[in-house]
Formats: sequence, structure tokens, C-alpha cells
Amino acid sequence: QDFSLSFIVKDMTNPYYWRMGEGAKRAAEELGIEMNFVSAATNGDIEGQIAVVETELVKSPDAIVLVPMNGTALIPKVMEANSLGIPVITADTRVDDGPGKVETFVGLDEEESFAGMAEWVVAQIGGAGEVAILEGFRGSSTAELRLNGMMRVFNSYPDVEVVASIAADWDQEKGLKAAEDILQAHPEVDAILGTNDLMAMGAVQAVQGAGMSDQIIVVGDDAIPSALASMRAGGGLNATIDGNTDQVGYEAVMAAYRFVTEGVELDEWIVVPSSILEPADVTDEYLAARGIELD
Amino acid sequence: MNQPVPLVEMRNISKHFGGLQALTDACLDLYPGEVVGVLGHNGAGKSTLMKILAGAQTASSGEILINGDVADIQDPNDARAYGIETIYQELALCGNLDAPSNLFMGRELHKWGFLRKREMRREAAEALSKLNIRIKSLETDVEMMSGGQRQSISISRAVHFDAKIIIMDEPTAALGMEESKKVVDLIQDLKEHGIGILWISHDIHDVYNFTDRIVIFHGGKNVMTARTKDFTQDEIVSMIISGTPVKKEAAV
Amino acid sequence: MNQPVPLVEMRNISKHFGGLQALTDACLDLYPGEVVGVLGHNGAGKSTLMKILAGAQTASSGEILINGDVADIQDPNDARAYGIETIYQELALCGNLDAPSNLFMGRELHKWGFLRKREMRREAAEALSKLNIRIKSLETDVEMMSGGQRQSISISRAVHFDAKIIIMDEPTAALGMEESKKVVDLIQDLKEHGIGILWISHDIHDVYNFTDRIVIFHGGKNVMTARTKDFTQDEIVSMIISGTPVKKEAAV
Amino acid sequence: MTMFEKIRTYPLTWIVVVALVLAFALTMASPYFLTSGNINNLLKQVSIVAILAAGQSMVIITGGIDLSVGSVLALSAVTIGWLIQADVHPLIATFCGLAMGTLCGFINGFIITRGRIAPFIVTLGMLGIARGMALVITGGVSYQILEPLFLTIGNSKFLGLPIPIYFVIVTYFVIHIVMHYRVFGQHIYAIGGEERVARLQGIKVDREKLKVYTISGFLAALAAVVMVGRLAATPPSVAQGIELQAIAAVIIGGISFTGGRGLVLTALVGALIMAMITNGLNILGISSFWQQVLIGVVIIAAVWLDNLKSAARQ
Amino acid sequence: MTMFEKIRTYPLTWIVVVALVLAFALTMASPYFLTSGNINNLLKQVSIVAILAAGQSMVIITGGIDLSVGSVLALSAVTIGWLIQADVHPLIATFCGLAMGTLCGFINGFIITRGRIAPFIVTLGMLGIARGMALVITGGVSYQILEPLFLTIGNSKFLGLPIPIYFVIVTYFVIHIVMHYRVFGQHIYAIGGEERVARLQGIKVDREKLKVYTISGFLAALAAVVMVGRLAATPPSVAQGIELQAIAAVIIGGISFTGGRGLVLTALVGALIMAMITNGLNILGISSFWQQVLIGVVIIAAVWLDNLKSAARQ
Ligand SMILES: Nc1ncnc2c1ncn2[C@@H]1O[C@H](COP(=O)(O)OP(=O)(O)OP(=O)(O)O)[C@@H](O)[C@H]1O
Ligand SMILES: Nc1ncnc2c1ncn2[C@@H]1O[C@H](COP(=O)(O)OP(=O)(O)OP(=O)(O)O)[C@@H](O)[C@H]1O
Ligand SMILES: O[C@@H]1[C@H](O)[C@H](O)CO[C@H]1O
Ligand SMILES: [Mg+2]
Ligand SMILES: [Mg+2]
Repeated sequence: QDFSLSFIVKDMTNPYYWRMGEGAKRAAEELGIEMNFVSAATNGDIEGQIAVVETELVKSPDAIVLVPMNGTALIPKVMEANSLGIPVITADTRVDDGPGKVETFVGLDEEESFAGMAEWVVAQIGGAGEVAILEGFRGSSTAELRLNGMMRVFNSYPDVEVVASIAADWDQEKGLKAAEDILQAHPEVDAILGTNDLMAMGAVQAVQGAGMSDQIIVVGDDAIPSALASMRAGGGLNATIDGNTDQVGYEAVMAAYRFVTEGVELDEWIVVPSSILEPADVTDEYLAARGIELD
Repeated sequence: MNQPVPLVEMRNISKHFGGLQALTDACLDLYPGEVVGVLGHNGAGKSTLMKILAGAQTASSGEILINGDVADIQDPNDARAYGIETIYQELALCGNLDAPSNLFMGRELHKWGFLRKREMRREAAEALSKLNIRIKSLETDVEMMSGGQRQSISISRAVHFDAKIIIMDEPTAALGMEESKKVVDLIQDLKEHGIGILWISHDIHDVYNFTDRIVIFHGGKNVMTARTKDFTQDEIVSMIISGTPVKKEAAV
Repeated sequence: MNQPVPLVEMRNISKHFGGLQALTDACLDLYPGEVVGVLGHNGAGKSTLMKILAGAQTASSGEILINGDVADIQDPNDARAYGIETIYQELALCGNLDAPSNLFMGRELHKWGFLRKREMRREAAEALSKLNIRIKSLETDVEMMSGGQRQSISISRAVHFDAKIIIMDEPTAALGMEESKKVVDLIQDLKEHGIGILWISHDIHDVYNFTDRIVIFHGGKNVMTARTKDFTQDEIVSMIISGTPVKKEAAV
Repeated sequence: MTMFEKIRTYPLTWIVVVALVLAFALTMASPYFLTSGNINNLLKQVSIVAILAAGQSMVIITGGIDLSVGSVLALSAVTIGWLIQADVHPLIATFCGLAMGTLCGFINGFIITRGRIAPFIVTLGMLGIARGMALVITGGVSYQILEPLFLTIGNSKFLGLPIPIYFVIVTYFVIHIVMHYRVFGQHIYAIGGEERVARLQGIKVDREKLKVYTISGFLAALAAVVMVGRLAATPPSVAQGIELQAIAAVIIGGISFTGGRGLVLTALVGALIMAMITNGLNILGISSFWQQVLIGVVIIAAVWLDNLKSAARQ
Repeated sequence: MTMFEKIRTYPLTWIVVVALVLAFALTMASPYFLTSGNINNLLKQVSIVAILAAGQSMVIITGGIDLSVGSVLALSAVTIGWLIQADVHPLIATFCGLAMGTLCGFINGFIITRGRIAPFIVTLGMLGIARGMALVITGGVSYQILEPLFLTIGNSKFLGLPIPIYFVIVTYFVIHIVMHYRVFGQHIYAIGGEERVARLQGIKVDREKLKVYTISGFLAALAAVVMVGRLAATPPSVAQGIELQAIAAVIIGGISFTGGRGLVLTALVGALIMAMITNGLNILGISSFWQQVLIGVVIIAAVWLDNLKSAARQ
């Protein structure tokens, strides 16, 4: 079939998008369509992603699925696609409201799912205690949304204190260092929330290194394979948000295809449910269902 | 001492580099229209003293008087303001630039900030031809040039602008005979125009024949200041080597 | 020509830098125990020819024979392998290192790769004292030293290792009288040991008194090769300046 | 020198040849490369790095380095964004943004010359300071800029070419004049050649260097204006790591860290080569993993090709 | 020179004083800073950058630069991770990881010396190539490494000090000996001082440079071993941008880009200063916006303080 789709994510150094690609490719195979799954080189290189979008537009695909690196900065590219008559669907991260026309958004609500994670943590620590946050790359919309979601919840509990909130730029080693420092300055901390799994895995190492695995809860986000492996091994990660990333990729491709070929009106938001995954949830069935192999 | 107020008077200049004492109470004076030879063994402190006058280094102690007034020379621009030009022993050229650029460095000819390249080229060609130096292309970067060619550029630069005092630190060391001769002629010419010249040289013939007075240093200290012709060439050589003054009534 | 096979023979060496022709069919030979003066105006191509022999530059055309055999000198190491040592006009010192480090550069004394610093220091002190140079501290970086001090280090280095051929490109240009004298003595001493010396100098007295033969260049071409004493000092000067050989039966 | 000699030894010639070789290879590899749409893209994509590279090359010719350009760009951009959302007139906001970048550059130059601190350190410090300030001002928020002024800059064409490229042309024209026809430029080359000598010859080295860093800051702000136009937004995280691209453009062009040499125009070609590589690999649909590998290989190859000129010159 | 003179002019003295001033300030600011727990922390945290800085300082002393260390570290780490998950014995895996880093360094040196290409370009190329290869090998996946060997490296202590610091000590001990007591080190200083002269004096400049880049690659791999121990995992995205930290450590220590000068040990202090700044600000709980600003300010201030030594020496 001569249907071509460009699926543009942020970067591929993070297993998260790798997983999204697997879902997207599954859909593309089912539909028998041609798909370009591409990204900028690093998460943060907005200009790089814009260049990728521009290049894809030159190839006049039938539709574009975009995971915008920044909610506002990609609007002009959405508008450019609009003016070329190429429909745009966003996934995982939204573009902000504005002049860009997006057919639908596929994914979870970053702010809400992190609010949910914050609630979960508050419940775990009995409604009172000290928590610390490992922030993503500040100024990126994902980082800001996640932070907002958590802070909103924590601020609503008078007995919960956010004792530290440190940017670790989505990076595992920086997450490790920041967590080590947090443990020094706040030995009483009850929970460390990583805003992605890489940073959370760094925190797990720090907590283990300090021999405090029993006292401190560590949570992350993305449900990347190494996080799942750690949870299964009882390795110290207490929970992660499973945004059903592969599902997001799958649904986005499907939606794009139906929109173009069948002309169906899409819902404004195709919700892919997110859930908080605990070690007990990482069963063989779960892994099999998600097509993940751990060894 | 043909005139009452010296152009330059350096008094009790001392200079140490960390633990190394390069100059100890060095004194020197220079009158208009006079050529003073600055002599001494290698490492005697001649260049250091000259650099202090040129503003390239600052003295640890001592003072400098220009035209009888205490002068505050902190950097090369201060020295220039007093009309002091210098031919440095190390030449002080930018190897990455051509001869005209080096000649006019810091004093480029310009109109509203725009370089007058053609004029500078022409003037440079003229200035260099006075020294009889053969430079095949004025566009060549100076670092590609022969030792003598480079030295000539450095000399041309020092004499091209209206200086009152010119420091020449071994100006003919790399020059051929003919080219050296031209420089010696030039010195006579400058002298006639009332310019004072400090001339460092190891060539005792030239010094003997073309300087009015000599100052001899040894290990950073003055050995002797005298009218050149008050001594024989041999006596001067002996003072340079031994570092002790030859006793004579006529000595200043 | 006191021996049949010359130590060095350079034949028809040409060299151009882009459009600039620095040497045209330049020839030169040198026999063991001989001092050959290489003369010419500034920019005549003397240093370029010497650099080609030293492996610092490669000729555009021409060939070099060492002991009668064609030698392939592509880099300084090749030249060294033939026993050629060079005192470069630009001295070729590392300003960031001290005198012993410069003296032994590339030929450090060591035991299993570990530097024998004390030995090198001692030998360097000895080598420098032979030239009568005053260097206050051997730990000082060379870039802090006076022009003459630096030149002495460069000279010491060239004569310290067992060379068969020594190129001296204006070795005494920055030296004091006494220091120059030492170098001239040194040259005589090396000569007696059968070493061949190529000596570039603008000092006609020294050249006249202490060389066996002279080669004169002008604008990159040979003017004349002759036994020194076949000409008067004035004739040599005239050839250097005019670039035309003085006709004489005795000329080689 | 013959005309041919002159062209052959002009620093721009070879690097332009290298760029053409690359363009030819990409045209062969993909039908999309040499389309007018893609050329337009390329011109837009190169513009920001090209503007930064112009300032960077001046800095590098003095023998320095400016690591702060990406952060200064971001700070200038958020200054504009912040003022516009506070209802300041876009022209005034733009002016303030330019002033902000210029000020950062001035501070760089001031500390480098007065404190005698290595440019690497000072501009690394400014990299943190300006980025931090951008975040502080905005609280991490990215403002949407829908002002016609910026939309025009980002999306319109003039005489068939995208507007950003005119910023580039004007920048390089002015810098080229400054470097080769003005006393100031002459001083920059002297300082880069041998700073000590420049000082001895009475050049006010500190003042000239101060100017150079200030210009680099100003150009970072000018690049910010283009950036705001292209993004229609001012994310404080923008232009992270772009300094490395700007420096690479300069070095690929053939200007060396040693200082004192080089033609600023070559940096433009260097930036173009970098942009072509990324654009070409994107168009070919190479996976981003292999892209990184290939970008590395092609950069080295391009410079190697450029180096062949010295061989050819013999 | 008197003993006092000697100490006063030893390159290490002032930068150590600067480090102590910073430590004192942080101790005053936070009760947590000078606890044994935090000192342990600091020693672990500094280790990776410190090891990289040792190699980097050798490179910088030759007058070069190595931008590839972060990527080479990542490639070495994933090599280890990939082999271990394929059930290769951890020691063999480690050996292969070290070999991989060494090979990358060798390739850098080879291209720099044979191709006569600027180190900036070659190592920038390698930055892309090695990172890309790390991603290609793993497909972006991070392996968990629960081998006792690495857990010990990451979490155990020996004589009261964390294991990584012993890697640092051995590295600096060896490099110090090499640089100041071996012929090779002497050649490195000569090459950095004046490469042309080194060549004229018969130093095999290319061979020595090749060795230096190879060592830098090896040390990146050694840092990878520590990294794997610390993370118990091998994320291919690890250590991005760490080259800037390593270079900054070297320059803060007082080694200059000009080359030919400096004491490698100062880079260790430079790395320590950088680590203290981040650690201190984290402990003080400074917001991430202001952290960037403060890191910038403190880096500049530290170097400014260090520069005062020249004033003091007069
Ligand atoms: N920047 C410096 N740092 C340390 N020592 C220095 C410095 N400059 C000069 N010296 C030392 O000061 C002494 C005097 O040096 P100076 O260059 O003045 O000698 P000079 O008389 O000009 O000798 P020459 O005839 O060889 O040029 C020398 O011992 C030299 O090593
Ligand atoms: N690397 C180079 N590039 C271009 N031209 C050069 C280069 N080296 C030397 N030249 C030119 O070649 C000619 C000969 O230079 P050379 O240094 O051999 O002269 P020389 O006889 O040693 O003069 P001097 O007595 O002044 O030292 C000069 O015109 C010089 O400008
Ligand atoms: O959701 C993704 C991941 O969490 C990643 O780690 C950072 O970028 C976000 O968009
Ligand atoms: Mg002197
Ligand atoms: Mg010469």
C-alpha cells in the first residue's frame, strides 16, 4: 500500500522511545504501510528535532506523528504541516494550544500521571514525611509538567515536605550523584521520586550504596526494561509509571491511518491509560503481554 | 655632555625575576643627538634595562626621567607617548602578518577606521628599500622570511614614525655587511636630526666608530660610563670582559 | 680539496616556496676537517640550503651525497643518522623547558626509560661552561633567558653529541665578544677532530680568518666557491654584494 | 601570482569544493536533497549556527573560545519572550533581547581581560550563569510568540529565500568587512598571531578583545531573534550544546585554534557542511544511532579532504 | 630557592589552597558537608571525572584536546555490559571493555597524526562514532550488571575509603611518574612547548602523540569500569557532555590550552573543586535554576583566586 507515515520522537538514546517504536512498527506491519521512525540525536536539541520535521515534510508523507520535544516550540512546524495539508497527530507530549492544528493527542497526561504517582507515594509514607525529587532537564516541557503535577499534590499535604528537588537531566549518573547528595543532607528522607527511570535507577544505586533500601521508597517513570528487571529482582525500585509506551506508538499509527484513509473524525484525546506498576505487577504474563524479554 | 637636560635618565634601576637579580642600581643617560653604546657580556642585563625603558617590563625599583621630569612608564604605550621607539632583540613581529602589517602595527593608516592598505604597502616598500633589503613579495607572512629580512622590518618600524629616542637592541645581529652598513648610516642620519639612540651591540668596531659614549654593564651593574674615545678599543674590551673599570683621568 | 671523497656534496639543489624561488641549482661540498664559510646577502638562500641538508625542509629538486653515496634526507632524524648536527638560525629551542632539557631533547639520558635528570644537569652545566656563558640557574626556562644565553644552549647541543658534520647558521650573532671567541676556538677544535663544519656568518673577519673555503650565494644561486685565502677580504665583500665573481686564476 | 594561483590558494576555494562534493554525493543518494523545498530548509537550518559561527570565528582568531553562546542565545530569547508576554512592543522586546546578549558578551570580555582568566573558564561559567538566568526569569516556562514580526522572520521568504538567510548574509558581510578592511580586524589578527607583540606595538589588546566577546554575545542574541522566529516560542532549554556545533563549523572551515589566521567566510561553509550532513542523513532516513556514527565519519572526512589542498599546493 | 619559595611556587600549592577555601566555605554553610559520609560521597563522585581529567591533561599538555572521552566511556561500558549479559566472564568482559576504549583512543591518535587533522575535529568525530556504536550495539538498552566484581567496585570500601578513589590514586600516581620521570613525559612537554622544535630535535612526535591519545582512550575505559560499578548498569546514554567537565577540571587546575606546561596533579584538584561545587549546592538544597548560575560563578571565582598567585609571587 502506498501510505507513508513519519513518526518523529525526541531521541532514541532513551529506551522509552525505543519501546514506542516497537509499538508503532507493530501497527505499521499490521497495516502494511511504510513508516519512517526518526528522531533528533539527543533529547533537548529542539533545533535538531525541527530540522527532522522539516526534512520529513519535504518527503510529503500522508501523515505525521510527532512527539514534540517542546510543547510550544514545535507549533510552527505543525502549522507548516497544516499548510501543506499533512495531518499531524501528537503522541506522548502535547503541543500547546495555539494556531497549530493537531488531529488528536495519543497518550497519557504527564501532569496527571505524576500527580497520581505523588498520591501513591504519599499513601506509602502514611501521609507524612520527607520526599525528594529528581527533575528532568529544566525548561523542557516534560520536566516542567511532571514537576507541576507532583508539587501540586505534595503542597496539598501539610505533613509532606519536599526537602530537595534537584535537576539530574534525565541522566542515570547524574541521578546517582544527586541522590547521594540528598541522602547526605536529608538522611531522614522517605521517598525519592525520579521523573524518569534512568534517574530513578541512579537513585536506587545511591540508596543501596547507603544501605538504606529498607527505609526509602524510590519510584520512576517509563517502565523501561532495566527498571522492570530491577523491580522483578526486588532490586530496590518500588514503582514506575507504565505509560504503555508501546501502546501509545501503536495507537498513534492506527489513528493516523484511519484518519487519512477512512476520514474518520478523531477524538480530541485518545487516552492510553497509564498505571503505576509495582514489583508484584511485573509478572511473566505482564512481560509476555508487552513483548519484553528480561534475562 | 653636550647639553644640560638629558633626554633620558635612568636612575638606580633594579630588577629581579623571582630570585634572580637581573639589574642592580643600573644608571644610564642619553642626550639629544647622541648615540650611546650599551655594552656587556651575554646576560649582563642590557636587554632588561632597555625593556624597562620601553615599557615592556617594569622595574622593581628606581626611576626614569624623560627631559628632566619623572616619567611613569607602565606599558609600551606610555613609552611611545614619550617618543620612545624600540627595536627588540627578539624583533617583536607577528609572524602571521606581512611586512606592511607589521610595520604599521598599532598605527595603521586609515580613513574612518578603514585601512588604507595601498598607502601602507607603498610606504612599507619605501621604508624597506632604504635599508637595501631584498624582499621578494611584500605579501609574504613575516614568519616565512629570512632572519635578516625580519630584522630589517623591525628596524624600519622603529625609525618610520617620529621618534625622539630609539632603542636598538642588537639591530644588526642578523644583517649582512651591506645591510649593516645601511643601518649604521641610518644611525648617523637620525643622530643628525637630534634623536637620541641607545645602541646595544657586541660589535666593538661599530661601537667604537659610531657611538659618542658607552655604558658598560657586568652582571647587572654599571662598570663604567664614558666618552667612547677616552678609551682604546682594547681597554673597552677588557672592561666588558673583566667587569672592572680601567683607571684613567679622563673617565667621566 | 684535501681528500678525495667529500663528506657532503649538495648538487643542483633548487627550492621554491609556492611562487618564490629561494634556491636555484645550488651546489656545495664539504670535506672532513674542513670549515666552509657560507656567505651571501640577507635572503640569499643560505639558511634554506642548510635546512635542506638538516632535513628540516626538503628540496624541490637536486641531490645530496654523503661520503659519496646518495643520501635520502626526508626529516631531521635522517640527517642525524648521517651524523649531521645543526645550530639553526632561529635556535630551535623549546622556551618552556630548561637548558638541560633542551640540550638533551630527543636524546635524553635514561635508564629503562626513566630520566637521569642529575646526569643531564651535570653534563649540561659542563657543556655550557665550556662556552663561558653565565647562566644563573639551570632550572630557568629557556624563554626567560637572554639572547646570547639561548644561543649558547643551541651551540652546546650541536657539539655535545658525536657529530661528523655540523651546520652553524650564524652561531655567534647574539654572542658577546668573549663568548664568540670561545665558539671560534671550538670550531678550530672540532676541525682538528676531523669534523666538517658549514659556517654561515656575516662577520667577514671571522670568516676570513677561520675558514678553509667559502661558498658565496646571491639570490639563491652560487656566485663562487673558492679557497678563502685565494681572495682578499675586500674581494670577498665585493662578491657578496655584487653577486658576480671576481676573475682570478686561482679560483677553484 | 596568476589569477588561477590566486583562486587556488584562496582559503575559501577548497572548502567550497568539499561542500560541493558533499552536496553532489547527497544529490546522488536522495532525490529529495536537491529540491527547492529542501534547499530552503537547509538555508533555514544553517542560519542559527552560521550566525553563531561568525562570532565564534572572531573569538577563535584572537586565540580564545566562547562556550557561552548557546546559553546566551537562550537568555536573549527568553528576555524577548518574557517582555512580549508582558505586552511590551515586540521591537522594544527585540532590542532588549539584543542588549541582553550583548551585555553577556561584554561581561565575558570584561572578566577575561580584567581578571586575566582563561576564556574557556569564563565562558564556561557564563554558560551556566546565562542558562540559569533564563530558567529563573521564566520559571522554566516557554512563552508562545505569535507576533507577526517573528512569524515573518521564521516563515516568510524574500526574493524566494527564507528570511533567516538574510540575517546570515548581513552578518557575514559586516564581519568580513570588519575583519579585512578595518583597523579593528587588523588588530584581531595581530592579537591572535602573537598577543605579546601586539601589546608591545601599542595595540590596546584588552579593549579589542572586549569588543570581540561583546560582538560574539550580540551575534548570539541575533541568532536568538531568528530562533524565536523559527520556534514561535522561547523555551529556556533551547540551543543546548549548540556551542560545539558553532565551534565545529569554524574549525571545519579551516580556522585553527592557534589563532591569528583564517577567513571568517569559511566558517559559513563549515556551518553549511555540518547542516548538510544532518539534513542529508535525515533525508536518507538513516537511524539516529547510525546517524551519529556517520556524522562523525563525514566530519573527519570533510576536513581530511580539505587538508588535501596542502598536498595539492606543493 | 628556599624551602618556602619552593612550596610557594609549586603549581599545586595555590590550587590546593583554593580547594581548601571552598571546602571551608561549604563547611560553614552546611553541617552536612564535612561529615565522613559526605566526604566518602565526594570521593566517589569525583572519581570518574578525575580519571578522565588525567588523560585529558596529558592531551592538553601536548597542545591537543580529546572531546570523545564521554562517548568512549559509554562504548567501553556497554561493551562490558553486552559481554556480561552474553555470559562472558566479568574479567574478560572488563578486559574487552578496556581494549575497546584503548582502541578508540588509538584510532583518534592515528587519524590525528596520519591525517594531520585537528584533534578537535577528530575527537568530535569520535564523539559521534563511539556514542553511535554504543547505541547500535545495545539497541539503546541498558544492561543491569549485578556481578560481584562491579558491585564491589561501586559500593565497597578498602581501608575506610571507597574503591573508586583507588583507581584515581593509581591513575595519578602512574601518570605523574610518566610525565615527570620518564623520557616519554619529557617528550610530551617538548611537543606541547613547540612541536616544530621537537620534530627538529628528532623526537618522534607522531608516535608520542599517538601514545597520548591511546592513553586517554584507555583511561576513558578505566573510568567506564568505575561507572559500571557505580551504576550497576550500562546505559548507552551515560556520560554525555562529561568531556566538558573533564576539560574544565584540567583548566581550573591551571593547565593551559597553550600546552607544554602544567602538573597533571592539579587536574585532580580541579576535578575535586568541580565536584565540591555540585555536591555543596546539592547539599545546600539550592534550586536547580540557581545552581547553574552558582556553578558558573564559583568556577570563575575559583580560577580568579588561583590567579592571585601570580600577583602574590611578585
Ligand atoms: N623574564 C625573565 N625571567 C627570568 N629571568 C630573566 C627574564 N628576562 C631576563 N632574565 C635574566 O636576566 C638576565 C639578564 O638578561 P638580559 O636579557 O637583560 O641580558 P642581555 O644583557 O641582554 O644579554 P644578551 O647579550 O645575551 O642579549 C639573564 O640572566 C636572564 O636569564
Ligand atoms: N618557509 C618559507 N616560505 C616562503 N618563503 C621562504 C620560506 N623560507 C625562506 N623563504 C624565502 O626564501 C629566501 C631565502 O631565505 P633564507 O632564510 O634561506 O635566507 P638567508 O640567506 O638565510 O638570509 P639571512 O642572512 O637573512 O638569514 C628569502 O627570500 C625568504 O623570504
Ligand atoms: O517521557 C519521556 C521520558 O521520560 C524521557 O526520559 C524524557 O523525555 C520524556 O518525554
Ligand atoms: Mg639582550
Ligand atoms: Mg638565514
